[in-house]
Amino acid sequence: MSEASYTPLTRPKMAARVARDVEEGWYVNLGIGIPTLIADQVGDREVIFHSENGLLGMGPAPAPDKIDPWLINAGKQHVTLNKGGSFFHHADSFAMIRGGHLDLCVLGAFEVASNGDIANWATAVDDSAPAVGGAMDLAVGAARVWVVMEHLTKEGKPRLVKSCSYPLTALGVVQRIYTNLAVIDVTSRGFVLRETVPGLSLSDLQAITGAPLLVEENSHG
Amino acid sequence: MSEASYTPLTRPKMAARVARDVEEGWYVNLGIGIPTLIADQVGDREVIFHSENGLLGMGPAPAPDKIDPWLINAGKQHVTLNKGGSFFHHADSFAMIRGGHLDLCVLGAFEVASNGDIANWATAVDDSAPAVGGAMDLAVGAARVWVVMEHLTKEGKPRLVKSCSYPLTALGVVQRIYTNLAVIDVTSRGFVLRETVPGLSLSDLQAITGAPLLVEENSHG
Amino acid sequence: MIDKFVRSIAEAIGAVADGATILVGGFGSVGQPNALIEGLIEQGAKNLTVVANNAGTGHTGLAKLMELGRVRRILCSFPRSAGSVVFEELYRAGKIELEIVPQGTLAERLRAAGAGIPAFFTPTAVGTRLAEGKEEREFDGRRYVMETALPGDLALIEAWRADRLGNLTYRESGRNFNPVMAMAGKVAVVQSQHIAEAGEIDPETIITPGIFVDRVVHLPYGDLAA
Amino acid sequence: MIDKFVRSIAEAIGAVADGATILVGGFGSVGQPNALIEGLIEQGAKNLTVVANNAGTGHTGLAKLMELGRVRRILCSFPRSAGSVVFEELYRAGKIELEIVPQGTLAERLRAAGAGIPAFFTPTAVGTRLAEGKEEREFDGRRYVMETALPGDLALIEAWRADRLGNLTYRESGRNFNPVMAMAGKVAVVQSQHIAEAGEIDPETIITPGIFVDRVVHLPYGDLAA
Repeated sequence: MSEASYTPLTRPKMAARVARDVEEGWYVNLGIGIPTLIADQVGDREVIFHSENGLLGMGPAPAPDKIDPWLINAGKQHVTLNKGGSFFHHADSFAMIRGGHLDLCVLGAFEVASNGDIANWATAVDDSAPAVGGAMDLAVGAARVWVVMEHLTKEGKPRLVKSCSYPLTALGVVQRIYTNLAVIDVTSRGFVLRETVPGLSLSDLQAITGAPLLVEENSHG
Repeated sequence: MSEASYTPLTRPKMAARVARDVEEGWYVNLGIGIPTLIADQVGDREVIFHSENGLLGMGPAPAPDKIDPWLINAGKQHVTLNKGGSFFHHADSFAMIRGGHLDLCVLGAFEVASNGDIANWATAVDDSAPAVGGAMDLAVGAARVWVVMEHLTKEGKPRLVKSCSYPLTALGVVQRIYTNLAVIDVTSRGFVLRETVPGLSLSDLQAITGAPLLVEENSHG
Repeated sequence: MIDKFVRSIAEAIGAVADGATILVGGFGSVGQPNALIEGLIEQGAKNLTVVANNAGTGHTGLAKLMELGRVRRILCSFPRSAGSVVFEELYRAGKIELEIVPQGTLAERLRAAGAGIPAFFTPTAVGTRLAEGKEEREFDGRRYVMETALPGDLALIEAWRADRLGNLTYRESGRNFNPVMAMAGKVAVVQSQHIAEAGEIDPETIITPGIFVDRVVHLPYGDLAA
Repeated sequence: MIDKFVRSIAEAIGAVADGATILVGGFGSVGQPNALIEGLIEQGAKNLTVVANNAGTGHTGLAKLMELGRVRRILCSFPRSAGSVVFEELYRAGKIELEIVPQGTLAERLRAAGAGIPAFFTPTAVGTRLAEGKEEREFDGRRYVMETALPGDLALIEAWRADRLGNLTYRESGRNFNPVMAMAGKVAVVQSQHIAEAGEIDPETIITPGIFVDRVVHLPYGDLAA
């Protein structure tokens, strides 16, 4: 049971792992942080990226000499628009989100509970002026909500928990979690382990996970 | 007390009388029937006409050889679009209406009560499938709701009444009534007569009006 | 590569279950997806609920669908108009249910369905018989009724121009209910007069972004204005 | 002839009462009506409520308005961001009230105000501390909170192009909150980069029809992209 026996995924590799499960034709919103990296990893599949500030068909960052100051994403980064993209206002943009038109939203999180609750906006109960942005709308609106995050906090505490300790973003919405160590589905029975990095045993993973990990019979563990 | 002593206004003259009170710069929706005639009577004043099927800046009917089949108004008549006009969808169109952005809506009516109630959509309580269209939205939404109608029904009954007998369109919304005989304001004290056609006395008008007509001291009777 | 174009009306309509709710764009004869309505007639689903501003005229299109006994219920703002003979006969005979919805409330209920809003309050119809049985409530001393979202299983849309991603523009008063119905339909299918390459429609001018659209059939039955 | 163009920022801002609610367009630095915010600073109204997605950065624009002690309360989705130093200091000192509103709820509350909808239900924020004290209700077994319309006395809008009738277009992600704020403001004033003759903007592509706009000032401070 040595930590050296397995290698946690890097952030780009985590993004690549999520990207593998993104299907052609999906409309996808990517949160700030690791989720943003997914866009570059979908390869030849045509995936339409949505940015809540009014873009569909968001493309990669422009070359430094091609920056268009009017074209930013929700993370305030300069982006491009792919052919067939469109612009719309905030109410229409969140109609897409809240109305269930996005096939997928990938969010970062501080914690996810085994009932699918997510906490990803306020870092503490007494945080006086946290910035929620579109996180709560995205979490309740998309057809699929996936979370990508480190398996543990910097202090070594589990982020997959029985019940969130941080202020909640939404109740029971997360369907899948990608960490640097594993892929876990959130089911009506709780966390179900789908895969781990090579060399990491279920018991080792369970030891650093704050809620039971189930394994289904036909799981690719 | 002879009917021959005054001349009721014709329908075009009624429309012209209403048009006199329409101010430049107003956004105006005109109902079907007499109200439609008002558009041609505003003269040089720039008035923006709204049609609830998604037009602002509606212009007059086209010449027969200039008909554009895609351009109709809410009465399904072929129209034109003035310079500076715009197209929008039904939800945006009724946002303009319900949101109070129209300065004026002129409607036809079966009856108007002295408390401002209007009945203009269903001709009888037992009318099984009346067509409401946008009448109820217009009646509650516009900043000013004026009614233009004949003073009497074809059967000679008053259309200005104490309480509507036809199914209501909206409660307490009408601010002014233009008939073929008079102009009447609807106030918190009831109907206030503003003017009549020449030769028509207050008592003659009162005799064919279903609710008391008040006259203010500085009224131009 | 995403390609929402299909080759036939039948393919556009796809499978429609009996009892489905169908949203039909158009106002008067403008912006009506006539070919798709014909496709729905061909497809055969019955016991339908239809949402449309008008209840059909003559004996074609919506009127034909009704005449064939396939429509159990219709929601519209303006059922009776010149030529709505089929509807009126069925209605008098008790063979079709009618829900009259004020036009603005109809548009807003459709948008609400598309925007994930289950219910909202409106001043429209307060105190009238169209508000009977509806929850009423005061805000700032004014009366409002609660109206609920009106989603559809299938939306039939007529567009002026479409690309393979399902981005749409409309023409003049042909826009009407089409954009909100495209939002409100679980599946939205489009007949488009013209087609464009992806990127050919200025992204500032797209009225219905492709996210709301599932299938598009190109039906160049003529630029009526040309 | 209607002419909504005015010659100065001061004329555009007009009279603003103390205690007014000001809607400020923009998302990040894009589509922000910076010159109009400066005009509001000059104008002098105080005790203001500001509705904006962000709470200002640095010491200019919104941040300057706040630093001058003119803002009693701010409603926004993302108060804390890189450079929101003025807001954070005022907030810590208890000198400004904050209402955090989820971004989609903010947009919808503004649209509702513009559309005559006093309240609506949304699934956003259910079960979170942003729903505390709000009415909750189930529709079809799902939980929703009621949110109310958010109207403004004055909306400050940045547009790309405007004509004398107040018809507007925006540029790319500069559209953001501007159209719904133009709807929601009792008075909507616009700073526009470019001007057009009436009829020059294709009527199919007007995003904010002039009915929502009161005054426009032409501020060709440069096409940032050129």
